[in-house]
Amino acid sequence: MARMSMIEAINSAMDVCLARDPDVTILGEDIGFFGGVFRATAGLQAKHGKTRVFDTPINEGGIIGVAVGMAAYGLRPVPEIQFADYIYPGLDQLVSEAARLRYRSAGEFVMPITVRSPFGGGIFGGQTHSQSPEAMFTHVAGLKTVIPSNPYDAKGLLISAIEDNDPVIFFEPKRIYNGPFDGHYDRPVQPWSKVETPEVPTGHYTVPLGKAAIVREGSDVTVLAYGTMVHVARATVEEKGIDAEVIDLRTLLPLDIVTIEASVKKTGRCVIVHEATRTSGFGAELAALVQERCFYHLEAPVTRVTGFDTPYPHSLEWAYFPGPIRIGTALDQVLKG
Amino acid sequence: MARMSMIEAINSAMDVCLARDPDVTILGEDIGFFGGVFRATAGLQAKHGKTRVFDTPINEGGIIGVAVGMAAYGLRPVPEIQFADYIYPGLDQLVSEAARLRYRSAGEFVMPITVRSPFGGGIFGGQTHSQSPEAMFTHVAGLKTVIPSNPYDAKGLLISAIEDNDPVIFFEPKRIYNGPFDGHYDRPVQPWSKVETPEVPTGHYTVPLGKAAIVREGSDVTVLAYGTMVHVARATVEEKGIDAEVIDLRTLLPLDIVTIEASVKKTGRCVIVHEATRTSGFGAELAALVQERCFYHLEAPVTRVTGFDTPYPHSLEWAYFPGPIRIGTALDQVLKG
Amino acid sequence: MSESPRRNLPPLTLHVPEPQFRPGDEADFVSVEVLAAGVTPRPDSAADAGTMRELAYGLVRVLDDDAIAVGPWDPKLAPDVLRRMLRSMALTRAFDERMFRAQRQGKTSFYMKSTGEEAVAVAATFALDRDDMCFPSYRQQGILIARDWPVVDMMNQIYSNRADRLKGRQLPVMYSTKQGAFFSISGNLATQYPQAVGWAMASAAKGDTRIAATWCGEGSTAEGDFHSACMFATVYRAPVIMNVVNNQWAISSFAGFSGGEATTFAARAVGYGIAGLRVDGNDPLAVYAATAWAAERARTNKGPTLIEHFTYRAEGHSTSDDPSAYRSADEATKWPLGDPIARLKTHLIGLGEWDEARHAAQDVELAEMVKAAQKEAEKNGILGHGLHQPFDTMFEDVFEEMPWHLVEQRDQMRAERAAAGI
Amino acid sequence: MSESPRRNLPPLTLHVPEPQFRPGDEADFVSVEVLAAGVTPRPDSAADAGTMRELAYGLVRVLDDDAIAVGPWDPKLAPDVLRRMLRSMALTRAFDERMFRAQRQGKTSFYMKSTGEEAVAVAATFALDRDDMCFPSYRQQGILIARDWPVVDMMNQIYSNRADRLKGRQLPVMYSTKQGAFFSISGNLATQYPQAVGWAMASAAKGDTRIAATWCGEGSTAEGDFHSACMFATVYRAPVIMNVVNNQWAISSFAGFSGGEATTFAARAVGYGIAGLRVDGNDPLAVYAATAWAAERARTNKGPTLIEHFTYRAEGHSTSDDPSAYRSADEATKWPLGDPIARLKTHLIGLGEWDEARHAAQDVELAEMVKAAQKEAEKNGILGHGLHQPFDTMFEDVFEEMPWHLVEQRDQMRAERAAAGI
Ligand SMILES: Cc1ncc(C[n+]2csc(CCOP(=O)(O)OP(=O)(O)O)c2C)c(N)n1
Ligand SMILES: Cc1ncc(C[n+]2csc(CCOP(=O)(O)OP(=O)(O)O)c2C)c(N)n1
Ligand SMILES: [Mg+2]
Ligand SMILES: [Mg+2]
Repeated sequence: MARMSMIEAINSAMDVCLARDPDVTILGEDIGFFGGVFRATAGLQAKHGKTRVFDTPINEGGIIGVAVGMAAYGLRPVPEIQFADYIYPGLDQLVSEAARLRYRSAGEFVMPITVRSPFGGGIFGGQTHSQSPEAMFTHVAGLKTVIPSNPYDAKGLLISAIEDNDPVIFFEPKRIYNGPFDGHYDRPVQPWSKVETPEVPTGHYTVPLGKAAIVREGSDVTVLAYGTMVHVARATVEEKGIDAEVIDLRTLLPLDIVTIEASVKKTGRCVIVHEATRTSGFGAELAALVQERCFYHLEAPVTRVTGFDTPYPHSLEWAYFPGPIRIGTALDQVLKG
Repeated sequence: MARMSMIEAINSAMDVCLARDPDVTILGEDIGFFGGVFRATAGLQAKHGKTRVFDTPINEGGIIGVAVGMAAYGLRPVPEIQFADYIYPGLDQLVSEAARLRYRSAGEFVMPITVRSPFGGGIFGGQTHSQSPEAMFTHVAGLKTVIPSNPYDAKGLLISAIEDNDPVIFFEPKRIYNGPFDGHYDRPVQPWSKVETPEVPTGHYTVPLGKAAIVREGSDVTVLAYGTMVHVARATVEEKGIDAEVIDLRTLLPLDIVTIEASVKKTGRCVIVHEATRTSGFGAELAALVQERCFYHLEAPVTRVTGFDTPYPHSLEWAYFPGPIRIGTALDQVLKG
Repeated sequence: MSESPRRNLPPLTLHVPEPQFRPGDEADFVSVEVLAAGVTPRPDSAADAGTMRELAYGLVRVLDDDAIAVGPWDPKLAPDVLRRMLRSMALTRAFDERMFRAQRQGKTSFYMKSTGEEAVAVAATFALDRDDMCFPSYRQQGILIARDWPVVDMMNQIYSNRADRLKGRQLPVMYSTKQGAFFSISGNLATQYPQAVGWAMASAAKGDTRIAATWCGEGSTAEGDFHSACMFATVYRAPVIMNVVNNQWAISSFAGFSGGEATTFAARAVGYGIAGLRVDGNDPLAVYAATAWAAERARTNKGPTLIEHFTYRAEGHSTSDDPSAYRSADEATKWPLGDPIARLKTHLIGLGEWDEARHAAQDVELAEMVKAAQKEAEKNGILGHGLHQPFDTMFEDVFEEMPWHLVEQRDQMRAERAAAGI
Repeated sequence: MSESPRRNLPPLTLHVPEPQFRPGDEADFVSVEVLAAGVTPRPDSAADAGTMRELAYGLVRVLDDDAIAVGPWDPKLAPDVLRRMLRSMALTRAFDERMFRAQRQGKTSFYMKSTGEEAVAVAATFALDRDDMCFPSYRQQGILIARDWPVVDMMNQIYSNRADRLKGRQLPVMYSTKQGAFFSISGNLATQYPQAVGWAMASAAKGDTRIAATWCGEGSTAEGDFHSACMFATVYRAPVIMNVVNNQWAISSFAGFSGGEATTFAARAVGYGIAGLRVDGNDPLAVYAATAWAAERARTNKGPTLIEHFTYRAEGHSTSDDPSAYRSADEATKWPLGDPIARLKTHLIGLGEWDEARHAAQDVELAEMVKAAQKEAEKNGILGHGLHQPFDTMFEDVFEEMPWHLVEQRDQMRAERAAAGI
């Protein structure tokens, strides 16, 4: 057991998988000798060798494309896309190939690929180091989408993802790599080592895909969030003294509908929070599902607090970010409704 | 005025735009001499010349990428992507470039690009000639998404799209290129010339973007649909004798929320129909919006009838397709609710 | 920067390629430079790619105009091997004929012939080992046939019937068989290229001895995936053979739209420092020899080879296509490199190892065999006539385990069908 | 196929490139073959690309080891032009120094220097016309400086302040100015490449005389967009200059990961039948001459040119990078092609057109000028300190007209901020 930052936990997950399974192979831009621009793969090449952990050409389509071929051979590739903003050139290989091959081949070619990629804003990264494109992936049949919110989950979910026999996109909320974030950008940041979170086992363990976590029980309203927004939402309800149940989805697809449904049926109210732009974001699917399944329990419309429908603006980042004020306003409104 | 098929109407729209504006330029795979695999550009190269209507290399990223450069120069490019299934390699140039350049350059570089692409199923096209990826595009800030359902609208909307100063993705429901389709795949198909639809002016006219059409008034339930599904939905309610209001969205983004809201507030019930896979499809956004804005008028959950969350299956196409049985069942349920 | 006023230059012009012949034109390929058989040198397969750039501008040919094998690339195959190769090519053609007709008869939705290009798949497969992994495009049915894959199984796929191993999910001709070392064909062009490279990288990383081979059309080389494949192949010296089937046409677009006016497709290899060969794709011995050379190179850790097969698409792109709308009707017959089956047949006859009668008899035998297979396959159903896979199969294999939302959707479908009495 | 059992071959191995030097190593570039100045021939700019493939393996150099201009590529520029070029390069370096420091002082989020590569942008810009359209990457700030674009304006962008023409929307250094014929820089590598080709195609289609030029790093040539650009450029003979800035590193990855072990980057041109030049990127005269040659080619409808600029990234990738973690600390000083500013300075001194005192005075003057500009820019605010664009601007320019959902979101933001009293 150790106190790990999220980046250390992610590193440890890959280390464990590399050690346990000779087919696990890590590849991506700058991930080898250097250990990744966020240090997620630091030390792995030195420990596991250059043919298992290696740098690639700057070609996201190629990274996913060769991973598909490697998976067809029998490897279990873990490609990194340096920023989620750069995943689009690799989308075709992910959407049209990796996600479909089990179906296309009626089970003969399986694709145990885990694509890792840092996503989300809050780091003054401008338009192309801040995006949250997760909704697009949840629309793709055959792909799982996983987003952790703390070191323990990050490691356990990443090991599950790597061990899963289907392609998983694993988005890492880079804003909280080194410490959680309550949404108050003007306050000093706490590193993970200083906050109360479960210690991270140094060895192998898993957190199952498809299971949400209730991070705070409550009875007046259900808040659905994932990644960074779990912390912002939780801090907001606590600061406002709202008796909210905060659910960390952890896996977007397959979604833990049982936990969501039970909670909303209990509270009668639901607020969804994500950083991604609003229209056709994953909040839309959540809102659609909740009203489909909890219609007769709802006391107020399911409400979304999201990034605005604009590109990510560099200097106005904190006005764009769905922070405590915006979440708080939505909660007040839903509780009134 | 003439009776035109949808493909003829689309052809005519481009012809009109080429003639009126010397900056309009058509490019795409097989669209020049041959006139396109669906004949949408037939005759245009011969009439307007090879530098305004030309074939391209088979590279969808390049097609959109050079269109962005052409737009930066001052042209008004109308690229064709041969099938919507093949648009993914061009997504980065569309999402990260075309859709963002007005914002990035604070209005200096504008992108009057209209990407045309046949989409949807019902033609035994298998996995890669049947997809409906429209939801992904509606998630992209800066992009408009347009889908016509009949020859008159197709021409008028396409002219509007080409004349619009922002990038538009124009998905053409290929199933109804040559005639409408009521969902009964086992009945003979009527060509457009044989059905009662508005005649198509041979010259210039527009159908505005962002305005839905109420194709059938009714008071018991609102049905939201677009493309092929407008016809299937309408036929279904008529066969079942349901007093449904059927709305053809025509533009998905920007959405005509006024028409939708008014209708649902009137009927108190809403069914959404699309061919695309369900999870995170555009139906999710519609459901989220409708319950957000009409919550206190709703008598039943907003219900979605969609393609299943699987790749498009070749031989089981008609079980997959959201046809009359599936739409009818949903309507019955919502009317009971 | 130059501050001179805009110099008095002619206006720029946009060059838009135009093929030599259009419908109504009489095709005449005098402008196609055809190097003589035997003149293109054969370097050692271990040589450095940088020392053999000229090969990208040559043309590896073994069979001369009289179908006699000449020059350094002659693979000197035993007559028995040649006869098997001939048979596989002829079977491929017979199969194509039959399935094309089946589509026309409404028994399936789609078909694609490989007529005129049989050598590119068949002869290459003969030069590979049975377990070397193939990542083909949709026009290399010859690989399966050369590997003696049952044609009934292929037909079941084409009919999407209840015996289709792919459960009717794929468009006809999009075969897949792990056992046949034949990767699932994609509808998205060129996606198989980086996949083949990735497979080869994996094989290398594991210290295996199997190599990968992939095929795409000259039109598909324009896709970004082609570049990805070349990049990864050169960087990691992947043991892979990248075949470019330059059959002059990509649906209605001639090779000029994929860069064919400016240089050869084999020259792409030069750009990446990869070994590149340009081969007479209608010469089965040349295809065999080039593939064997590239395979040797790959197996000895000398890295990838790109092979341009210079050939001609003798028929329409697919059953959905009508080539008479965009090209001269007599191009196929005027094609200067002849027909691969005819050339190998003549060669074998020249060797005294074959004759017209045996050839005619074989054609009849193969036609009968295909017909019998078709009958067999049709017992399992044809497309759209009920004998498809059970409806529930639609929801299988999306994931290893079916998640709740697919279970719900399946159950909903069952209930709705039951309620509707269908 | 061969039915022999797997032959007794050695196991395959995966080659993973490794740079020559790592932290702690003493760099020594003896293995970098540096052709002498003046030896690489200069073909007529109208010559066919196929006749000059060897240029991709040469090295266009004008300044010899004593900084004397020699050989056929000497552009014979007037001393005044050389001095202006020198000044632009020195200003670029002074600007970089100052802005790097501003980032370190917390005045902005990010900065990227071009130290050691100033010639690649500046000298090329001098060889273009003022209205030729540039599609740069993030490391060609020298283009704007060579075009005398106000550095205050560039700084306003870097500070995302209220005078930033881009309304604070873009990451620092992602400049854009239509008036400066400088396209909006993208964070997504290589996207500008096909865009430049498209612009050039449009110019050609319109019978214009303006050409396009684009730049990307050697690492970025791996992207699919690079291939798209080359494909469209060769097919339509687009009047475009495609510059590959081979500065040896792509963040922590050496050029071997973009194919640099197997061949040159100029060789990519050969693959497409495009004219390709390999140029000493630290020789401003060579960069000028190559660009002028390519521009002439483009303007006379001879099509595209790809130029590899062989140079070295003397500093970190960006302010977020620490190169001491992955490369030898003394690579930059050991780089065999020297420093472009020093070389041009020595050349001018050799011509008797410059001296050390004037150079020192110019350095002081430029530093002062940059400092003054910085002061001016900071009056408009620095990042994160309040003097940003009005919040409402966030919703502008998504579309030409603001649709209802953005109006609603803007109004909601206004109301929420008002209610919160901020
Ligand atoms: C990504 C993608 N874009 C477009 C298509 C449509 N398409 C199918 S085949 C084809 C032509 C391919 O030509 P070529 O690569 O030369 O292969 P050939 O058919 O000649 O064997 C096109 C454009 C596709 N299948 N995938
Ligand atoms: C599509 C994409 N992938 C990855 C990145 C991350 N990234 C930014 S710069 C860079 C290295 C680029 O190296 P090179 O092209 O050689 O240019 P240089 O920095 O040396 O000028 C990388 C990988 C990106 N910006 N865009
Ligand atoms: Mg072809
Ligand atoms: Mg570089």
